[in-house]
Amino acid sequence: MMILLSISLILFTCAIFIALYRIIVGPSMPDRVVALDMIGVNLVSLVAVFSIVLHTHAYLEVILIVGILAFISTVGLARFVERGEIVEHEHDD
Amino acid sequence: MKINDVILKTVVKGVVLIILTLSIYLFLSGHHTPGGGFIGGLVMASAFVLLFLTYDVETVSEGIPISFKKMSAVGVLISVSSATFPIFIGQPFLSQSFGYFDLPIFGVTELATVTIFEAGIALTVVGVVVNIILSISEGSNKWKA
Amino acid sequence: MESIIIVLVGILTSVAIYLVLSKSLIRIILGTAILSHAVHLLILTMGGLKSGTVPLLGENAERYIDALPQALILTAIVISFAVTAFVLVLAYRVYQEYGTDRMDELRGSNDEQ
Amino acid sequence: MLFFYIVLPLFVAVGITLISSKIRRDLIGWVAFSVPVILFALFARHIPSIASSESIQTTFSWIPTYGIDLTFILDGLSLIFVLLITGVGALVILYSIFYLSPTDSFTHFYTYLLLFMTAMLGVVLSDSIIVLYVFWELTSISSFLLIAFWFHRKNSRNGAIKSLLITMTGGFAMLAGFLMLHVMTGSFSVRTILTELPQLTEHALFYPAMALVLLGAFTKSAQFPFHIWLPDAMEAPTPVSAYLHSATMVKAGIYLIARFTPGFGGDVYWFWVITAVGLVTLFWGSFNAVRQNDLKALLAFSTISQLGLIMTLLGIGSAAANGAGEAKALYTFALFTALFHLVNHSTFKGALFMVVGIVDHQVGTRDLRRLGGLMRFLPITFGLAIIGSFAMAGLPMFNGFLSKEMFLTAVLSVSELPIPGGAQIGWFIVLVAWAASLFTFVYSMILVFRTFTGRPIIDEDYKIPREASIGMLIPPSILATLVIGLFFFPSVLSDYLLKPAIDVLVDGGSALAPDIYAWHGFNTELFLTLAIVGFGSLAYFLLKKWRPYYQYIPSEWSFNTLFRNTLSGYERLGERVTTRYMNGNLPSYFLYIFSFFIVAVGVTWFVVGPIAVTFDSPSSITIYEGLLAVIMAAAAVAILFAQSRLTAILLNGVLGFSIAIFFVFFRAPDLALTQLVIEAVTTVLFLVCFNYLPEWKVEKLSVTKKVRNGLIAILGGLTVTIVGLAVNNYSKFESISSYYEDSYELAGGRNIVNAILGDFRAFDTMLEGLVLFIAGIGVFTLIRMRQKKGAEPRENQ
Amino acid sequence: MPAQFISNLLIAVLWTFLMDEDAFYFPTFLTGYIFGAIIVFFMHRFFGSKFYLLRVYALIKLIFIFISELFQSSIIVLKQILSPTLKIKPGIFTYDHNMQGDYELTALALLLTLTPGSVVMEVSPDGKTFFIHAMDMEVSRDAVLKSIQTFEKAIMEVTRA
Amino acid sequence: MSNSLVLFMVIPIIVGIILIFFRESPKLQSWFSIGVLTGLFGLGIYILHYVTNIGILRLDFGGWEPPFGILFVADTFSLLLSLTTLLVTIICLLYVALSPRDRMINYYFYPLVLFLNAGIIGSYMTGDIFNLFVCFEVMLLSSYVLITLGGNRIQLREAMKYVTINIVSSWFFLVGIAFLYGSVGTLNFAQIAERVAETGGDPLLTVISIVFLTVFSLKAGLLLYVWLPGSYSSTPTVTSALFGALLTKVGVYALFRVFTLIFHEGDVVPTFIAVMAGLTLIGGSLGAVAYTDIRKIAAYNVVIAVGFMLAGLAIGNTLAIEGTIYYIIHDMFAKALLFLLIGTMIFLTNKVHIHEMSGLLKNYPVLGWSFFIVILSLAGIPPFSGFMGKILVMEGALENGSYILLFLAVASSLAVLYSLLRIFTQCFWGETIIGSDEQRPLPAMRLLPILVLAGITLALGLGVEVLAPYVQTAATLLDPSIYIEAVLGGNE
Amino acid sequence: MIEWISVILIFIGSIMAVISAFGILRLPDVYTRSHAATKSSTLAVLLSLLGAFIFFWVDEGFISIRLLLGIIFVFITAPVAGHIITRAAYRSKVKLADASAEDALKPFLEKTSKED
Ligand code: NA
Ligand code: NA
Repeated sequence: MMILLSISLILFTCAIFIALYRIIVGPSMPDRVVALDMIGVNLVSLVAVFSIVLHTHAYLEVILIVGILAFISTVGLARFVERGEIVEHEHDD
Repeated sequence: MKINDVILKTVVKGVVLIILTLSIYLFLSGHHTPGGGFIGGLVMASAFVLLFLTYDVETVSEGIPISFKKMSAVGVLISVSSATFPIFIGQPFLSQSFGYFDLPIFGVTELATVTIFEAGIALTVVGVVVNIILSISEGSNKWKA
Repeated sequence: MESIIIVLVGILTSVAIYLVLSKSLIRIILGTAILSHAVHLLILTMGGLKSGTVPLLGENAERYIDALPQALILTAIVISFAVTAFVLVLAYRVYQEYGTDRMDELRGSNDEQ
Repeated sequence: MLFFYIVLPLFVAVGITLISSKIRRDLIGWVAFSVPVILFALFARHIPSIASSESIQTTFSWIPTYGIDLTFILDGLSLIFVLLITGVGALVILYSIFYLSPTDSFTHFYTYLLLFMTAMLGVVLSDSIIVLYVFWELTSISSFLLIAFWFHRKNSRNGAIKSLLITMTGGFAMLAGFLMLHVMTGSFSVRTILTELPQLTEHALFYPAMALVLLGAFTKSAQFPFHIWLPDAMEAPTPVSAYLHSATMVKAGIYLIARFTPGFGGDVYWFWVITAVGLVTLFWGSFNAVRQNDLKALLAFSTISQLGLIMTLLGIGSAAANGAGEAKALYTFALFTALFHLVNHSTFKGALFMVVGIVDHQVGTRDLRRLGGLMRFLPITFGLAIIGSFAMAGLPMFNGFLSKEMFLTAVLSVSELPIPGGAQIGWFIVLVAWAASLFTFVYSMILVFRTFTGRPIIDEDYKIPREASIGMLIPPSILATLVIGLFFFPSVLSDYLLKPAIDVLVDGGSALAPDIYAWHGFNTELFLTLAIVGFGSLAYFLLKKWRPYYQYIPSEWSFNTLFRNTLSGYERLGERVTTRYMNGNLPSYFLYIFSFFIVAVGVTWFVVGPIAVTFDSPSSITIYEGLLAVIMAAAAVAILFAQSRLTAILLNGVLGFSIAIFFVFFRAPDLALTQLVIEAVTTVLFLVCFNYLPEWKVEKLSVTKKVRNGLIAILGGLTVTIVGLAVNNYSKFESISSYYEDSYELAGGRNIVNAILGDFRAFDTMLEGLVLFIAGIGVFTLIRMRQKKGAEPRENQ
Repeated sequence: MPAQFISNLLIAVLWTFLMDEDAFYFPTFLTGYIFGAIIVFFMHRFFGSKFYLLRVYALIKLIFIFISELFQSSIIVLKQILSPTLKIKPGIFTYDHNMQGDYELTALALLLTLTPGSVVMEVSPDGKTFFIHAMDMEVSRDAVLKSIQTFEKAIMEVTRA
Repeated sequence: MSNSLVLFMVIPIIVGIILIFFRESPKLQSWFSIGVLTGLFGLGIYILHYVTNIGILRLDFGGWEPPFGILFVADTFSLLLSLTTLLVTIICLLYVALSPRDRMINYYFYPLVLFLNAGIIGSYMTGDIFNLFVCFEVMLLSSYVLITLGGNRIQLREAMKYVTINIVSSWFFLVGIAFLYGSVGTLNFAQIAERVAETGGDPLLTVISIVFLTVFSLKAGLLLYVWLPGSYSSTPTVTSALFGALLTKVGVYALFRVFTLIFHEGDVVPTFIAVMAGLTLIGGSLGAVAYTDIRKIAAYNVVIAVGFMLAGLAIGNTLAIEGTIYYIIHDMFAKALLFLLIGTMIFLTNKVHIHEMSGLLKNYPVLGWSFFIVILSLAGIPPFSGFMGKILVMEGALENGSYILLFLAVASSLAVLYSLLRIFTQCFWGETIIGSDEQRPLPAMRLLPILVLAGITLALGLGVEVLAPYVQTAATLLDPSIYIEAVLGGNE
Repeated sequence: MIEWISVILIFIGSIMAVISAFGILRLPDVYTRSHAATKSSTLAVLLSLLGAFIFFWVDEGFISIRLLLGIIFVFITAPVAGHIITRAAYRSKVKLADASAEDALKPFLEKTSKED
């Protein structure tokens, strides 16, 4: 069981690695953002699995937080790619 | 074509509620599980950040009419004052105390002065982070004009 | 594990120093951000990496990992965030005033007021 | 009591400054005049008791912790000086009241002058070397202020700076010397030091201390090659020149050497250095005086020369105190002569300065080329000039003759002295001294005859000069009277002042001191003098023939040029060096800092080594951890090659997230949480600011610079790694943190990290909140507080 | 609907107090809630709307549709990734939906995005039109158009009275 | 009693924050700040007296005994510096209060100065190395904001350099703390000292000490002073005065604390410091004549002073340490005076280069003579404050045989003298360019702080004896056992 | 036994994660890649979270609200992320893959940008 979990951990890490490749080569900015988003999602899994491995509840908050922040980062980055200005001051209309 | 953000905005409304709840949970439970004033404050601040990203500064300010600058100052004031308070009862500076109280509804509950201290920290964090983002976006506004 | 992390810290430090030696402000700021990543890892490593369980009492452990470095890093992280925020805004103000972010164009001369 | 004597001028000076606006200006002069008069009388009262070998002492404590007391002693040696200071001081102030023009500020002038008087009295009365030093510097400062009295003139300012720099340099050196003496003897008291010094000749600091003390004395007394400040100091008002730069301040160096003679005297280096420097100065001063066209410049060089003469005598006489044996009388004779000439010089030179001042004041020029025939218009002044210059030339009927004769005696005796080298070069000393006296004769004649005889150069704006007011004539007349009086009654001076002074310097000195006679029979000295007068007169009449040759002495070789070049060279060097490395370029600064770090750690490692460095680790590694490490390294390196800043920020985000995961792997949930949130917020901040920052361009760096930066970066990382590995292997001590594992009992929290943050180390946390808060304020003010466009770039408050 | 829910809650709280235990126990509250639900069910016509738990049921159904769509779409994507040669023709097409209000629109958009091979890229400023990117136009367009009706119905069951 | 130690830090913080809410009332801000600091100064005098006579005072925060908690340790050395800091700040604030109102007052100037003070005093008093880092950051952050306050573009540019360099130096600090914690496992100064002493000068610890040398040298401006001249010469007068007087001293203090208490064995580090001090003296002396901008000249004078102080540490015997303590105190006042004077000159003339000003003495005599006094004071001319320190350091050098340092110390005094005389003779002397009708008025009140400082520098010189017992007690920092005993030797 | 179910769920999740990562390597443009990211990898994470949830439930009887919340969160946000990224990509003029058949958005954007 532990072996299977370890393999899962490795696979998730590999997925991150591949996403990192996409971040590095791009070619477009949204490509990279997609990849970063993917890294975030995989990190969620990674932490979840690791919690099982360590048999601890200590990281359950971390899981949630990773998810939240990956989302926030993605929104921010997408905004930046789209508009440059990610926090607008006034209503558009 | 104007950007129609309806999907994002709708989802974020719900998401922010989750984040805010989580932040309060993290703040309160920090004494025994991961969390605490800093983390709670930061998570709460990140909820505001998400709001700013999704909506615009004016809308958010109208929705949450709080002076974040004052909030941060009050936060520091609370943490420093709670640290100073023990001096007046002859204890060393920053002495924290805790006890277990049997409260109705909540049952036996631990109450610690450190919570006040950490509340100050949390307020500071939220106030500062939000204030920074507000300042910058306000600056950009002036710069454009 | 410790040795690997220390080597990683070294690599991060090298990258950061190279960035800090650049002319462009953003590179320099990014360099400082990486410097702080590196040192946070270093502090953690100096306390020993896996010598116990998560420092939450009641985890039924014989030993808990050294919690002190964690507390220090937490403080350091927040401080470096504060500084980064400030320096970023400073950089943007400098760019606004001078129209350049290249430090070699921001030397200043001897006869300015 | 002495203390009050010393501070009296100071008090009056302060008083003058405070009430200057309320009283008439000439009243200030008279108030100032009263000070030296009173002091002279007070000091003079002590002449009898001092003559009977007593001394007067006052002590106040100042810094007892370090043994620095305000001890003042009036003995024979100081007495001569205090009388000169107050006596000449009184005459100069009287003279100046009439000399100064209505536009000059009396307040400033007399404040400085009285300040100087305090300083000078302090120098000659202090027993503590530190206190002596205090007053010593005060003389330099007041001299500085007086030279630049007309500070709107460029020459005045330059002269002031020059004199201050040179004398202060000497002062600092002297202080170092004094401190060496303190280290050697453990005492700050001159008396104690003097008694202990003769036993300490073997001490390593003996010669350094001697050299430094001499440096102080030579600079102050304008000895070659430090004499260059004195001619420039003539930019001061003439009374100042007469007082400071001729009669008193320049004699402080003489005083110092005389004072330390009992300590250092007898040492062969002390003997030769002083003698040689004195001789060179004597010659060089007189040699240069001849070529001067400005009367004050002539007097300046003449002063330099005369100071050299006194210095030579002090050198020759220096061995009188210690180990003199048979020759003690000869040494004592030289010392005695030095003191005698010191007094004589003050009288005739003081008179001459005042004469020149009168000429300048009444005619409007001091240029010899424009002067002549003043005898008719300024008869009294002419008479005074005759007296002064003949005394200076060493002609009989005037006190200068006596001391000059004795000087020649002393010089002639050098070859008989039991000092190493004395026999060999004694003759040379005589030669130099004689040549110098020859030049002295010539310039004395120039001074008086070029000014007062012959035909005046009369052009359109030439006004017939009138004799000066009586107030300006009285002071030089008094001095001239002394010049003559001392010739006829030298023993008064000798008995009451010189012999008590000699007693201070030499045990039983007064017994060995000579009686002063005008007539010694037909001896070598007389023949030398006759030769001086003969050849001198010849040289004077043939002046036009040989004086032009002076111009062939290249001026760029002079010490003046050296001084100027040193200063400008210093400024140029400073500018060149500083602007080169302080180039304002931040990357360069970082280069210095990291290079320093690498080199410093490297060198230390090399020096202290060996230190164990291995890759052993207490904990194991798993594949996914390793992979994550590789991911981080890859992301980090990729940042260097990122083509856009957004890519870089994304990669930085990867780093941040990965670190958070490492925090998870390494059992740090709180850290992971914090790191994640901070990373996201930081990324957002970067993005927010990016909108206002330019896209980053490829850094255009030469290959050399890239390699250099890369090398520094790699070495920096390597340094951290190696030390880190070494620390990792180092396990001498247990961490204190096991204490915190009782956090539930101690602080009521099961989260140890939180307990540390909220309780054990809550102070850090509190301040950290403050730091965050300040950063928030900072961002706010940075954005809000902008300068309005086109606002003037001035200091706004 | 909120009125029903609040009433239910009130009943649960009342129940908890009536039990008069020494502390707050969640099971007691739950019991009260269940009884409350039964009471509200019988009363729901007085509130003038559908019994609210029916909507909850619709919601759960919707979620299951979500999940199953997700599964299907994932498998299609994975297949395409793993197929030796990529034979896809991606593209963008429009769809005018029948949803009302932000919540419905959002729910539909999320569903569509999770549907096999389609992502909602843009919503027109008036909110009426979706611009959908399809992984493979030929396959997806029909599939999407077919399932979209189901989604709209499922959503309306939750939101509309 | 011991609780009062924290007041030096906490009261400025609390007052600072309260003043945030009174942004619109500068009068209240100024007099409130001055009043509070003055009160603290009074308290400080009392504590100084107590500590000097009875012994080191400590405050364990939260009651956690050392080495587990953070604590404040007040010995005479740290108290002397704290008190001087307070007094200088009070005078500088007085200068602001008596000057025409500046826009920056509305941008939290007073709170920031109070925070700056808190950071500095915290750095002096803390007994924990990580807390020292945090206190540094409080001080640095305040200084970052203060340095940009004014909105002048040159300020922003120089602030950029100042901030980034300090970020790097803070990084070095953390690296050092990591290494130190990794090797000795504690953060408490006294316990670190104890443990380091136990190893008897382990080579690794010596290497680690070099990291700290780098950090504190950066802060002190010892050799690594590249950040200093630009930033000190671009800020408004009072900020320059505060920085010139106070900031580098914290680095100097840290060097003294760390290298007398913790890493005092072996002669590698002292040699390093000696070489660095020597180079600093040379660099400062060269820089002081390289510019015609009077602010730059003043800034390089700061560098020279740093070199001098560290020369004292390098020499390291009782005489030199005592001398340096006198010198540090003197320099804080004298540098504040120098920068206030320079700022006033710029205010009056609107010029910064020496050749652009002339004859100021005629219209502003008090200013001119104050400048003259500060020259003498900084050059170490008695009876002004600089001389006692100079004499003792020189004697210390002689006793130790450090002749090169002795020479450089003396030579640098000449550089100080010359560089400042250039200002005096060129700007105050000479023909007065501006007629008395067009001159800017210089109200007497504005001169008050300047005169007070000038008076202090004279009083310090004449009144050495008053300070002597304190300085002698402070210099016992050469004997680390006193400190260690006070911290780890059981409860008070 | 049920623990095995959770572990297998996780394992499947991890495989899906790798495959979808492979997808963003292989697919031709950002729009198609975002399909891989928003769908497959969302499913992957849901599986692993579900696995963890089941594991803790079965193993310790611990019902983790936080994990449930996490599942819901990812479920809601993943499509939104896909939506805004593709929109941003299109608006920042990232080209569609050459094989693309149709672009209904292009005329719209062009038309309305003229109106602006
Ligand atoms: Na000028
Ligand atoms: Na000038």
